[in-house]
Amino acid sequence: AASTGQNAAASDSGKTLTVFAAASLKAPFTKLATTFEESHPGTKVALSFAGSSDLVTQISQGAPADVFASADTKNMAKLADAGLLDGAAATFATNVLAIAVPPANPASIASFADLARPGVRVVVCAGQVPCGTATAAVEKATGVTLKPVSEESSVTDVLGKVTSGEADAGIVYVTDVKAAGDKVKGIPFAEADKAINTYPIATVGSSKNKELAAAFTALVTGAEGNKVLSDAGFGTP
Amino acid sequence: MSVRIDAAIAARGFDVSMSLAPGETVAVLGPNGAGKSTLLSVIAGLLRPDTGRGEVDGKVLFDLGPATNTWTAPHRRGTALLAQEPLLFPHLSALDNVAFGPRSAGVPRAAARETARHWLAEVEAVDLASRRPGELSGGQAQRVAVARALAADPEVLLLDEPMAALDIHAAPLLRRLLRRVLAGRRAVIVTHDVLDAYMLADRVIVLEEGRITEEGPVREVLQRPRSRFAAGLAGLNLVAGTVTAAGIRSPEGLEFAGQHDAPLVPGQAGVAAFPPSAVSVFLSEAHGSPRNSFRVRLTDLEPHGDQIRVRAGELAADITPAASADLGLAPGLEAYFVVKAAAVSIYPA
Amino acid sequence: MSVRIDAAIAARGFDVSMSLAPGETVAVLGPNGAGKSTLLSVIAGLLRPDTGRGEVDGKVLFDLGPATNTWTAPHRRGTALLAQEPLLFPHLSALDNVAFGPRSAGVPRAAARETARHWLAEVEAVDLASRRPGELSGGQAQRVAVARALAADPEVLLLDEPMAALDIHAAPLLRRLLRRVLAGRRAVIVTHDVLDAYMLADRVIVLEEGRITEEGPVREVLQRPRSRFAAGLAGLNLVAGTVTAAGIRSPEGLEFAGQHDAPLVPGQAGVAAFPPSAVSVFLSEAHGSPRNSFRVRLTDLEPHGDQIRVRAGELAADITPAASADLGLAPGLEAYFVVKAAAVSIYPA
Amino acid sequence: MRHGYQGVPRWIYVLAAAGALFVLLPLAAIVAKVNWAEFLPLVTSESSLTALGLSLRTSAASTVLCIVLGVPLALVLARGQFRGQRLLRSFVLLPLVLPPVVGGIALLYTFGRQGLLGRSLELAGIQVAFSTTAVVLAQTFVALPFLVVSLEGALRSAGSRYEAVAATLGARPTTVLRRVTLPLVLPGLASGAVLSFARSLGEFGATLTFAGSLQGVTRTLPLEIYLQRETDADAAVALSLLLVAVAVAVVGLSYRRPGAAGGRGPGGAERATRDGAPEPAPERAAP
Amino acid sequence: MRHGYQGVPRWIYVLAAAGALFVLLPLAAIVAKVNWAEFLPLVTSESSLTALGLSLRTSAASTVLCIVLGVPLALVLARGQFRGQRLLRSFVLLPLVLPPVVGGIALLYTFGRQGLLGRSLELAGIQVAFSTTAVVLAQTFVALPFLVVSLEGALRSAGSRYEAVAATLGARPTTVLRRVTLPLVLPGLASGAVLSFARSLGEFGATLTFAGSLQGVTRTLPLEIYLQRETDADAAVALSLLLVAVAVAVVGLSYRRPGAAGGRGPGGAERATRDGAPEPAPERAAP
Ligand SMILES: Nc1ncnc2c1ncn2[C@@H]1O[C@H](COP(=O)(O)OP(=O)(O)OP(=O)(O)O)[C@@H](O)[C@H]1O
Ligand SMILES: Nc1ncnc2c1ncn2[C@@H]1O[C@H](COP(=O)(O)OP(=O)(O)OP(=O)(O)O)[C@@H](O)[C@H]1O
Ligand SMILES: [Mg+2]
Ligand SMILES: [Mg+2]
Repeated sequence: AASTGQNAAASDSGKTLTVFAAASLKAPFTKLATTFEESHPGTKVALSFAGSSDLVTQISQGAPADVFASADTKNMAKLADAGLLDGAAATFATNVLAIAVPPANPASIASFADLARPGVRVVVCAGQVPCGTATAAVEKATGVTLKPVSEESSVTDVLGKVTSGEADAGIVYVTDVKAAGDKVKGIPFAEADKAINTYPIATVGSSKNKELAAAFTALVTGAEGNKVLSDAGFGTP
Repeated sequence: MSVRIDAAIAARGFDVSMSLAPGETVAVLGPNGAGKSTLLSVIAGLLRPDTGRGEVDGKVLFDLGPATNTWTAPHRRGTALLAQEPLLFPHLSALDNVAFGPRSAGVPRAAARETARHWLAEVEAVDLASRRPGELSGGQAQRVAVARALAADPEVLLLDEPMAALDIHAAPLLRRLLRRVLAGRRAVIVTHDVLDAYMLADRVIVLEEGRITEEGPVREVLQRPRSRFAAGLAGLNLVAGTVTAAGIRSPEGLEFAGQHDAPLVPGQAGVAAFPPSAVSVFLSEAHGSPRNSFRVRLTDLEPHGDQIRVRAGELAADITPAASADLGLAPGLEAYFVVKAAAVSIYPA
Repeated sequence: MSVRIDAAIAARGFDVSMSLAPGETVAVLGPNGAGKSTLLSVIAGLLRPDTGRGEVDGKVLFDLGPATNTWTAPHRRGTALLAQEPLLFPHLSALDNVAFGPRSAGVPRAAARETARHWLAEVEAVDLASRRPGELSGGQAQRVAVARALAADPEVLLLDEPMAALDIHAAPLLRRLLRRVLAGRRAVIVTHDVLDAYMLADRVIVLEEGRITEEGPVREVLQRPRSRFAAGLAGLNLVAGTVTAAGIRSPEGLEFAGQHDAPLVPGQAGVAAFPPSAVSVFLSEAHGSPRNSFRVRLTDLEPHGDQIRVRAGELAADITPAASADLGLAPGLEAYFVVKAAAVSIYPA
Repeated sequence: MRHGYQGVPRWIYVLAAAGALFVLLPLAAIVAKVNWAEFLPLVTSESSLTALGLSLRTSAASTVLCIVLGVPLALVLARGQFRGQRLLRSFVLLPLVLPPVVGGIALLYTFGRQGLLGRSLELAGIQVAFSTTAVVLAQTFVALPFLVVSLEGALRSAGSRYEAVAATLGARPTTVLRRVTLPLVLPGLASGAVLSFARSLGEFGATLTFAGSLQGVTRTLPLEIYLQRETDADAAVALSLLLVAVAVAVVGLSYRRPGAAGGRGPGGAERATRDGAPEPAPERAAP
Repeated sequence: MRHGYQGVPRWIYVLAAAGALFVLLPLAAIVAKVNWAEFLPLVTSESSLTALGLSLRTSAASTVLCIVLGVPLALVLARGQFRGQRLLRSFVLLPLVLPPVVGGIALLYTFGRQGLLGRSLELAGIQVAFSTTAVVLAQTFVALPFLVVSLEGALRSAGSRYEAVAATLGARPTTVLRRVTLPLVLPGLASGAVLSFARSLGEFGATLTFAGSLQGVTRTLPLEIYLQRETDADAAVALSLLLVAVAVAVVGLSYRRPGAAGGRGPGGAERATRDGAPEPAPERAAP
């Protein structure tokens, strides 16, 4: 609370590691940052969460990030193509889709095909965002065409529609179902593995703390990281 | 009485009760800040008195007291107010300003405009009909405002200094117009000009410091003023004091002999009134037929018609410029004001 | 001339050129809408004429023409304007309103307040010092506005109807105050009252429809008016026409015999002026010593001092109430106005 | 003639220029980044045009709704005298400060299927969520305070003197409102309406949360831009220029003749006088 | 005494009540949903308090910046006469309509390391983006139009008559500004400042894009709420109540004595007169 309006990278030079991570990674990364600070006394980890594409924009505009963890490979590729990464990205987690329904399951959804029944209000991600791309892949694989009432721009928005009871079902990631606790019921479906989402992590090229960044990446991709991530529902690559 | 107003406003030291007979026009006179505009605002319903009661033809305008709280909104009172400022609606043309009253009474647009044109013609402002208020001169705006109040054709007309800002041609014109319009109509008119009172009103009310200090038919009040203010209006010198066998003794000890038509009781309060034209000025005490002579210090000389008005404090004398030049009068000089007893009216206060 | 103004504003039909000698006060008279306020606004710098040039003591106020475009901002002109409305700053107390001018001139707060208190005392408004303008009556606000303009102590003082809304006690007070203040100071004062012109001004300008129609020393203009407006102000009847051997023939064909001090050339334009008090009223044509007699239709009767003013169109006669009653005069009646040639002044227009 | 009094100190212009630059530079930066070759196809793509059409329709509808609800609110706040007036003013301003997403959630809690009113609405056969109506409601919710605040300010500074005069001439309150109050505060009402329209046009968070995002039904231009950004940030920026252009057009049109036109050429005199009419001359009586 | 003229037609109150309900119901719905047992620990958590503190500081700073830049802009727009005035007005309003995220990108394009000015600033050793300064800039960018619009409206309706009078009394333009113009439009300035403060407080999109989201440096309360929503939407809603409470307090304080207090009890008479002073009596001269 004592921090002042100074630039994080400029203060405490060399001792603050700035990690840009997709918003869906907030819970596990907060935990991992604490672990990292304990194992590297004197080092502070500053976490900045936002949508992956927001973060990419910021990094390309010179944001002082050391590490970037994306929720999809496409956004990581943008940075790689622009030559803004230091080395290659490593995959540290996977995630698959699940159907989320209100706890009472008013539309009695049991399978992916049920979602196409007339009168069922389904909410999905729009094709432009990773979960929407994944949904489209599943649709293609199953031959089921959904008639969604809304194509949201993030899983959080999809989940919001389900938890508020506005939609009868939504397609999100299993980690989201898990994080939402008992506010929604998750219905896994077999076709989900047709679209596995992978989470890459990399050191940013302009980082002034490349060694620390590598250490953090190692923590995330290592056993410790695996455990924390799978507690949050992520799969191992 | 068809109109009765009784109202008190503590914050302005205002406490007035007045009435209006059917068809009667009352002129309200009084110094600046006396409460004249306040009175009109109370009648019009723009100001809510602390306590009091107002009635027009049995309709209660307001009845405010510990137990009562009746209030009639301004638009239901049947009064129209010409305020001390023109306050023309800036977004409407002069014509539409004047047509506003009739339109509000439900008259169709064309007919209302016809009426408006008529009233604009009456105040000699037809050629201004299409102008916006922002394009009118002060006097032009005042004329349009008068036309607007008259066009509303109210049961009680309230006029606050209607002749303000008018030129010497427009003022008599408007005075004649008002005399015609006010004949047989109830109206209250605030003015600083006795001519308005003489020509337009049946009765005057003199307001001073929020209270009525004098009231009565115009001629009576202005010919036999009891208050210094009314005397000033009537252009008379007024000395208040106690009645003695000879006449009136002022608090400063001056004695005034004069005429009276009713027997006076020595010791009672009375006033002596005399016109400045009856006062002669001498440089030294001269004993002659006039019985009233007293020493004064001149404060001011100013032209007054063909004469020079010589002031000494509250008293004034009118003399010819030649006489003034002969005597070498100037402010600060000591002189004697001399009045014939025959020119002094004495009556009880 | 220390002040010279030359300005034209096409949209208001305004085209005036005037000057002011050192220490001179000029009264501007004229009907409503004549351009009096416009003139003051132009001098004060609130209105930019289309073309023209203004100068004070060699400092150019404005010089607007095809090739020139000089403009001095209002606060650098050394003029202070009392506008036709008081326009007191609503967020400042009366005292701070009056102190505004001195404060703007750089006087420290306490000294400015002292000055302000002095001027408030001069207009008899010290007890209003702490009031907000919203809590003042119309006349009280006007007095404070006058004090504010005077406190600014300008090189040229511009006063637009300073006596408006004042009661019969305050108006002479202010007139005396202004006479003292204006002595030896350059000022332009707009008024509808000849008394102001007589008492305060060295010279009058009569403005009509945006042009100067008459100009000169006060007495000269008001005693020998050439315009109907000035005649009205002076309380004179004025008949314009052509000079004949006998006197003046009006466009309607009436002949007026009268006195003249300069030889007149028949055929040239001239005017006949005579006071209403010199006019007698007869019901039938009576031949006697007076050589001027003409038939009129009475339009109006109104009290005028002790007399009755009988109007017939543009002409007026003053007669006693008794005579009026005897003759049974009433508007609409036909009568004869009769004037002795000795009372008629004839001079070239 | 022209009014001679300008009265803006010279140094104010310097600060104003700094302020203007602060707003204009970022806009210029966007414009500089636009790839004009890609711009036209992007802007004329079906999804963009559909979104633009939807945005314009819903913003117009919500502006109307803002006027219908906001004008009375502003009147009551400016002219009425009742207990809780200050509290009401604070509350009406809240949608300003509430993050739009939370505003959307609040609307869901109210008009949603499980919401306060939603259940009754559902029974009446009205389904608000995921419909264009929901977009209009979301936009109205966030835009209403703008109209109320600017109109209340205008009403207060206009004062009620003319209304009082109108009443003494016999005009009923409704007549006073229609013929005096509203015409007098028209500039304030116009700028309030422009503000609400602009805010509606740019509204994103509450719409997304409350109404969802379906092409042609609830996906307004800001939502389209947001989605576009996921794949191509530069394209999104370019698309937002479309929004900017629309806004400039709307604002420019509604502020027609905002004051006296300062014509400089010959003939400028007459023009200035006519134009200046609504704003009184400095030396004139009418306020 | 109290002013007798109210002049709000009865039916206006009905519509106003509908408008008020439209705003109040969603707020009530939020409050009803809050789990009060969880509320207190959530609100008093370190991250929440840090975010709140940052929000208050940055919003205060951006309000000051808005006043410094916005008052001159409003003056120039309301009083000045120059070419391009209308265009300038349109442009100044644009941040209103630009989706905040795009606004953030525009700021990045300007002040970012690769931006228009950013490069020069970098050379001067100043790095703006992703610092608390960036938060203030982002908030100022979105909040500036509010101040300009409401103040310009107030300036226009106040007119320049009093300024002209002040000038004829010898006051220089700067004196006129300080002693006449600003005091007269103080209510407009206050409501403009409140609006910008509220908008700054609620600002999210531009901040996230331009300043990032680092705890204690750039993560303001709305960003904290956004993050909170990723894991627990209800907690986010509860947290936004904190924002609401702050806003109510600020708005309530700045609108102290907004008009004549309608005291009803005994002694109400005197009070009403004193309170009523700033707003003139209906029958009185001063506007
Ligand atoms: N809003 C107000 N609050 C408190 N006092 C006021 C207010 N308005 C006027 N007054 C005071 O009430 C008294 C009566 O004012 P009013 O306007 O009725 O006077 P008036 O007789 O019309 O004077 P004038 O001839 O100058 O117009 C004055 O002393 C005035 O200062
Ligand atoms: N803003 C304006 N636009 C156009 N014409 C105007 C404007 N203001 C005033 N006028 C006109 O200009 C003329 C001169 O007006 P001005 O106010 O100078 O008259 P005035 O001599 O002061 O009259 P009054 O005695 O009524 O105050 C009038 O005919 C008036 O209608
Ligand atoms: Mg009055
Ligand atoms: Mg005038």
